[in-house]
Amino acid sequence: MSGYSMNSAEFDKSLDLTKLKPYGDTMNDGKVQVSFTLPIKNDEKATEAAKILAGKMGLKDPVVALSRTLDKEFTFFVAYGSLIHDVNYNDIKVTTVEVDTLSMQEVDKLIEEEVLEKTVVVIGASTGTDAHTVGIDAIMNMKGYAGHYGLERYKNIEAYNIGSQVPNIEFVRKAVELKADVLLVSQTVTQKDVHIKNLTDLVEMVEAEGIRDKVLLICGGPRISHQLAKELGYDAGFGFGKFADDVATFMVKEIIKRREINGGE
Amino acid sequence: MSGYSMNSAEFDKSLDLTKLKPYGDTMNDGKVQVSFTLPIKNDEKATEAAKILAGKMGLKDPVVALSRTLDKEFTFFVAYGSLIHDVNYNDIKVTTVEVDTLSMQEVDKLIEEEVLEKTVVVIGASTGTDAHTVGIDAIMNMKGYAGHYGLERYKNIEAYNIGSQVPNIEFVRKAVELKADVLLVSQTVTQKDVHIKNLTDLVEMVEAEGIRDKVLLICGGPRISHQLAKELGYDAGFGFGKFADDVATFMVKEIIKRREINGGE
Amino acid sequence: MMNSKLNISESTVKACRETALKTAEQVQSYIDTSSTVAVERTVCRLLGIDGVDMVEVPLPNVVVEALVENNLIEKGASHFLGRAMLQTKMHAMDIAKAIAEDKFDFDNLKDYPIDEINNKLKGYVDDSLKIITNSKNARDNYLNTYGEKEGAYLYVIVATGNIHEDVIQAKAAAKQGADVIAVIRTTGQSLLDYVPYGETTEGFGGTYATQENFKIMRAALDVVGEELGRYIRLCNYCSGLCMPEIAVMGAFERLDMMLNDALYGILFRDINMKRTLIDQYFSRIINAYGGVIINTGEDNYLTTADAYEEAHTVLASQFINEQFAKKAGLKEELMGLGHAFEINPDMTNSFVYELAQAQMVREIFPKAPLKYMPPTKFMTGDVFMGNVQNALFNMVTTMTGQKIHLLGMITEAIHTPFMADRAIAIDNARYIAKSMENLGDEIIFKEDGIMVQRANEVLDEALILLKEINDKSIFKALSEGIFGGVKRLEENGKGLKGVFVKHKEYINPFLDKMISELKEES
Amino acid sequence: MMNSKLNISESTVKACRETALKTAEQVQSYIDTSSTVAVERTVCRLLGIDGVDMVEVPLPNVVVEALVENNLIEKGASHFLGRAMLQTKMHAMDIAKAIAEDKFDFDNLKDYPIDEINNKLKGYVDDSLKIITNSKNARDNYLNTYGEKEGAYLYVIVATGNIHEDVIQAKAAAKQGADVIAVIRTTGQSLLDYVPYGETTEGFGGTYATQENFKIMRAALDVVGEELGRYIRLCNYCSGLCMPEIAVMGAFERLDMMLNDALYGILFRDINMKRTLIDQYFSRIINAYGGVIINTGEDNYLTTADAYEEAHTVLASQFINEQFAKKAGLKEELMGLGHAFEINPDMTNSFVYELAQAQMVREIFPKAPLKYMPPTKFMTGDVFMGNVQNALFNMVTTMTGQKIHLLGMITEAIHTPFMADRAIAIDNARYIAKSMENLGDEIIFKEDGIMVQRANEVLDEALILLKEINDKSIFKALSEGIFGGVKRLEENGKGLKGVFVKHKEYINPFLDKMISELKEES
Ligand code: B12
Ligand code: B12
Ligand SMILES: Cc1ncc(COP(=O)(O)O)c(C=O)c1O
Ligand SMILES: Cc1ncc(COP(=O)(O)O)c(C=O)c1O
Repeated sequence: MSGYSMNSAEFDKSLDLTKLKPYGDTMNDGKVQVSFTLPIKNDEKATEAAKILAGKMGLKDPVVALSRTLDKEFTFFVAYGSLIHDVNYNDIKVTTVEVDTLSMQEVDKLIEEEVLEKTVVVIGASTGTDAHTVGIDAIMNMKGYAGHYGLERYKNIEAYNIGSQVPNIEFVRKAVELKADVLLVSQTVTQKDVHIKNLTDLVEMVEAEGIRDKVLLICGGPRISHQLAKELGYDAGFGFGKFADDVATFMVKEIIKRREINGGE
Repeated sequence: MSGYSMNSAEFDKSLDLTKLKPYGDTMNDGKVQVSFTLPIKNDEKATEAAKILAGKMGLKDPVVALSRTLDKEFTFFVAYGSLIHDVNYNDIKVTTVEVDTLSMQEVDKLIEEEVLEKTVVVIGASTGTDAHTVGIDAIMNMKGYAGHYGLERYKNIEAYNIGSQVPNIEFVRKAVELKADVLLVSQTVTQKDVHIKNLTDLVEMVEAEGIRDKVLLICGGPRISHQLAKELGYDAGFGFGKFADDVATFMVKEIIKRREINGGE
Repeated sequence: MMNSKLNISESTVKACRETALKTAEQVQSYIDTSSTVAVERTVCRLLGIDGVDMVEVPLPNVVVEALVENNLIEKGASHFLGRAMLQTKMHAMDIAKAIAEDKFDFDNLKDYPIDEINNKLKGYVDDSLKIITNSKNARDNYLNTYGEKEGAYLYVIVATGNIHEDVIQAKAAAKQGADVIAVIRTTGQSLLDYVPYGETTEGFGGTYATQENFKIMRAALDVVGEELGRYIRLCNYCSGLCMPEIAVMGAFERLDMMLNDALYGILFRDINMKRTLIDQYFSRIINAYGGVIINTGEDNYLTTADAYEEAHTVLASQFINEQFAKKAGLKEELMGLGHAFEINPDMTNSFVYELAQAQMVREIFPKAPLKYMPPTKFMTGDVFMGNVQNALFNMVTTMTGQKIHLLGMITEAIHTPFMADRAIAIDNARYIAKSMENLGDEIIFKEDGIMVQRANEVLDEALILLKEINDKSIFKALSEGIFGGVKRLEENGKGLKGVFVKHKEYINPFLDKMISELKEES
Repeated sequence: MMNSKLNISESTVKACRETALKTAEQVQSYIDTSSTVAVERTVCRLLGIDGVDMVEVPLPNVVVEALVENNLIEKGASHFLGRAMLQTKMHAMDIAKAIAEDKFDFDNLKDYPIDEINNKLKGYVDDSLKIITNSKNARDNYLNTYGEKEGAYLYVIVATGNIHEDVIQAKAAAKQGADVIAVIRTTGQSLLDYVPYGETTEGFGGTYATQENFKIMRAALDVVGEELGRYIRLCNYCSGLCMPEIAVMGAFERLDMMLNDALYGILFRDINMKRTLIDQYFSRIINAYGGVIINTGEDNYLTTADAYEEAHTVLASQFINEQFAKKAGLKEELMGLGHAFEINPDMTNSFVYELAQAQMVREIFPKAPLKYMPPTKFMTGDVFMGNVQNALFNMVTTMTGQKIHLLGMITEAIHTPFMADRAIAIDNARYIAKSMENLGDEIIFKEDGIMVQRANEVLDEALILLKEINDKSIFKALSEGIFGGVKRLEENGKGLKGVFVKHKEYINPFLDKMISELKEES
């Protein structure tokens, strides 16, 4: 159609979910961006090293768009390239909390109607060395967060937020004391997997205390997924973009479900 | 030293150039950042897909820091992780233009003293469909670029800048006509490797014309490295951050060197 | 709309306008007596000629080339087609097909009185212009239904080379908040002396501008616009060897904006200056008639010249573009005069100077929907830093009320935008537009401060330059490299062969009708 | 320094200051009659006690714990050590070692007249303060040689946990343009009632503040500073259970800045309010004596409370911090009062409000080197967008002349900064500082515009709050959650046990001498 050589790219441009690839501006072009620092001086050899590493990551024909000196022996790179890897999307299984979130009113009503004998007692904290409270407060405080009221405002929930840097042992003691139905634990700091250790620790204590099957054990935080929570032995996990209503719905439905399984003990 | 668990990370923290790894804030931590789009909807399964892909790239324990909806079926991810790959820095060989760049005055003097018979004739252009002139102008124009005067200002260089979108055939014809010693070609557009094709095309024409060993053939542009240029059959290649003085030094020294090899023909 | 912050000399502005008008008028007399093959091909299209021949040559080219060969071109394609229609009773399209199949008998072409020809054409002219008017009305309907956007139009490009992939990108961008989608043309299309035909899926750094591609994208944007309850504008490029042809295709297919600069083709594509000036005139008339906003290309000067040193050339060129646009019946509301944030980021107070320049342009052309281009020249492979450069650009846009806001891409120095690059750019622009919504109104510039001084300096220099151009004529000025340092000679450049002087019996009823209606309106 | 842009009510500012002074004075009488274990450990350090015992307990703790056990604490460590030195003729350090080895005979401790004790100590006090003065002079020498930086100090953190890795990061940052390096402390150190000893290489999200670590970093920064011809400042944290101890370690090792807030420990670390208020006093005296800039922590309020709603609490707290600082002899030039760009980016005109707030603080505390914190709360995993948020913050910093410019990190929501994150942040800040160098001087805020109104509103609210606090006393106010919504009770919180009422024979010659010299100076 014109004098220009316009040979079509050699890859198949139709979406195949069993071979899902990154997308830049054309299906299956595989385009990805990477950046990293190497502890070497900024010269052509460094750029070559960056290219080789990008190649090992699976970037075909990587373009090193930036090499910036950070110090005499440190260089920062930005590179673009086409990823050779793909993933079979159809094979991916994730466990997610699958409930249709109810409103506060609906949850309260459900508790009234189904969890007859009493209100649901919930205790929450940021345990271990973690001093971040904003996350657990978002879930519990009266005022709520991003337009979702917190559990304290629920008529039929009795919510105790005992703050941050609470040792796990104290948290469990308090839960027993309050006869809590639900334990909420928040973890924000994840460096050196401190959250994993702390959460594991807590489960073990709850088990040692002999109350593991009497309570719902729920964790949350910016790096917590339901999947991770399940792996750690929790009943559920809530991360970014989850609010009090999501948690309330899950816990009430779960309490009802368990009761039914146990024949309404 | 304190009550906190502070188990040291398990990797060796000394620099080993044979196993060079990315650096986040600790030697050999392998930290890299990646971003890409997947043509799937933004949900937990998508995040898992992103994680798996990051894993295939060699990121250990990838953290998906962002999943942003671009459209119903397109999601953008940012992830961080520790790269398992490394590169043997000591093994890397790159061909670079290794000359100590001389000043304009020094180059002129060298020409006067060593390339006795005549001034050096240089012809430059942005050939093929490429309309970008700023790069070749930076090298050739009187005024120069970033404080480096262009070849036109060199007393003993006769420089012809014949512009952009010059067909290769015309460029070669002009070179023959002007009895050029050096051919400078600039390439900026790299989409679908159009620059590779065009540069290859040019070498072939120069050979067909029978002047390949009478001239220096030099290319340049933002994505040109000396290494690439050599592979394509050029005498040198200049990319980002190279200026007229670098090119001038290289070409004069090369002309002298070749003459010596040929016994001062 | 906005109080003057810069205390700009009104009399200097007036003098600039008057000088630029004189410059435009010098050329206009030449334009009025000449035509080009592109103009005549446009006439063919307006008369319904479309499609390609067996070797893929577009029929308008086939017809016009035949007219050239048969020495019929001087009277214009309208003249010939009118005669041929009278004689053969065929439609223009069938005549074109006959020519393509070499079945048209030029030797026995009869002559008719000019009145009869005009009469024959009248209905076709009306029908054709009706299509354009309908397009315009459809746009107005959408705008009435959805309402107009306050603040700047977020403008992003798509450039995959494949119109269907472009559609995917464009829809995503619209959902992310884009208001204008520009389909970038493939490298080199502006130098083709024809407009390719049909849908296309391969291009370099852009997609072919074809009528079918226009149609496909228009339909897609209408769908997504309905979903979003916003009218999504579509932009393409007139500039090049086919300015009026593309203008008419755009008018038919309801494009909303067109890159259209009186000088761009001359300077940046080495198209002959006569050719460009004649073509821009007809193409702008068509844009005006179709209610299409033009975008001029002064930003390009700054990709080769220094933005601080050469700021006045941008302003001078804007005045010239304005006067050429007025001649073609374009209202100020359709003049997307171009400028750009291309100042060297290493310069002390670079932001302050850009703010002054943008505010100055805003105040001098108060009704024009100014087109403001993002940093490109000083973008590097540092995509993180690039987003900051774009943020400063977005700030100036917001603070000075620019209207057409071309979003900068963090990957500007690397590749044409990925889908995610566009989203990052839109997030950046929206955040700034919102967080600084009233900042422009809230601040006053210091009297006699750097900004006030700078703006008036640039204005003064622009006037000096405009006078110089006027004194030596624009042709001479261009030959001296007055804009962007690019030198072009009157008798050089591509497309000169396609220029001809009108015969005294030359007719172009489309041009006549459109310009007279446009003049009436204003 | 800067013309008022906000037309701020001077009388309201005055009323705020007076009210805050009263509040400080209410507490000061209590502070003057009490001391804490931390204060006494600081005295030990000033008398040359350093090092740890066999089970890694720092000797100052060993001594003070012994004094508590032996009911000697009420007269102060100076009193005891003076006596012991008179009696044993040993140095304080040897006495400490003896105590550690359980060889000190408390039972047969003799008493001496207070004058004799003071006399004995005098030389040691002088020597000790001389070390601090020498540090101060060394800093002044550097600054005289290299010159001071105009514009904001670019402040970045290092937080690897390993002091040697921190050094690598810090040197790179300095070369990239950083002016201040803050070594973030490991999680939880502020709750340790001792200061760890020696160089450390493991920490969580930060590195232990130890004197050896201070020394290592100081030396490294001096080397890189010499290479660059700039003085690179070093910052660490006083707040916590060891405020004065860390202050004195910093003074010895020539730190240049210290996080030191009269209320932070109470609110954010649940440290008892009495403990904190007593500790902050001595620690600030030491900071003042050493010429160390303090950084207050009002920014923290906005990590839990809304920046727009609670803007006045930040201002009120700044007034209180200012008065407590004055009491401790700190010049305004050393008051790095804190605030932060923590407004919700989704808010319309968020930038405009931040600009007003920052300008207001700047005008109210004209001589203070304000510490301005970047967005943290609304940073997300979108590192590209994060750089734009940081850019807007950098702009406000530049436009309003903030002095201590904490740089935002694009990975704020992900991890403590990588070396490259810091470089990206520094590039961002430097570009903006340069490109907008004179923007602040060039613009005037509209009279009665959003910004002027907003600033005066915040100021008015701050006065109301200050009055309320004063009326009910700060202890009561804190128990009602007046700041950051955090409620603390007078008799709760960590470290209360370490507070005691001074015996009438209590002495602390260090405090007395420092404060009297400081008062003389001003
Ligand atoms: C505010 C803040 C602080 C405040 C905390 C104030 C307070 N009272 O909480 C202060 C200034 C005190 C602080 C201190 C520190 N911080 Co901090 N902080 C942050 C910051 C800026 C915001 C966190 C936040 O409030 N997010 C908003 C809330 C609403 O989000 P969220 O927690 O994710 O909660 C949501 C969900 O996750 C979920 N959720 C959370 N918890 C739970 C629990 C349950 C049961 C459920 C169902 C759901 C749920 O629901 C919420 C609503 O959707 C982040 C950076 C950032 N932008 O993320 C750093 C950050 C978290 N801090 C960090 C660090 C390192 C620290 C320090 C250790 C630094 C130091 N060395 O001094 C200290 C010490 C803290 C300690 N001992 O733990 C790092 C953590 C790095 C890592 N990945 O490990 C971060 C990422 C900053 C950084 N880049 O360095 N911090
Ligand atoms: C300015 C510019 C233009 C101007 C060009 C004006 C002119 N007269 O040159 C205009 C606006 C006309 C333009 C048009 C187009 N451009 Co353009 N343009 C740029 C831009 C912004 C800057 C390029 C530049 O001038 N750099 C400055 C010079 C000094 O740097 P340099 O070329 O690297 O040169 C240095 C070295 O490389 C070296 N060097 C260069 N050449 C040589 C030669 C020799 C012999 C030697 C020794 C050294 C040497 O020395 C120089 C000094 O150090 C870049 C984006 C960017 N920021 O990089 C896009 C860019 C290059 N353009 C691009 C595209 C796609 C186009 C178009 C095709 C778009 C379209 N579809 O219309 C068109 C058509 C051009 C065509 N047919 O080729 C893409 C290329 C993508 C790719 N990788 O393939 C880019 C990257 C933008 C983008 N992201 O889309 N462009
Ligand atoms: C006015 C104008 N027309 C056209 C173009 C693009 O033209 P081409 O297709 O020749 O690259 C530009 C590009 O910047 C322009 O500014
Ligand atoms: C005044 C002040 N002190 C101390 C800190 C840090 O203290 P910690 O070590 O308790 O986290 C901060 C943190 O923001 C602060 O603002």
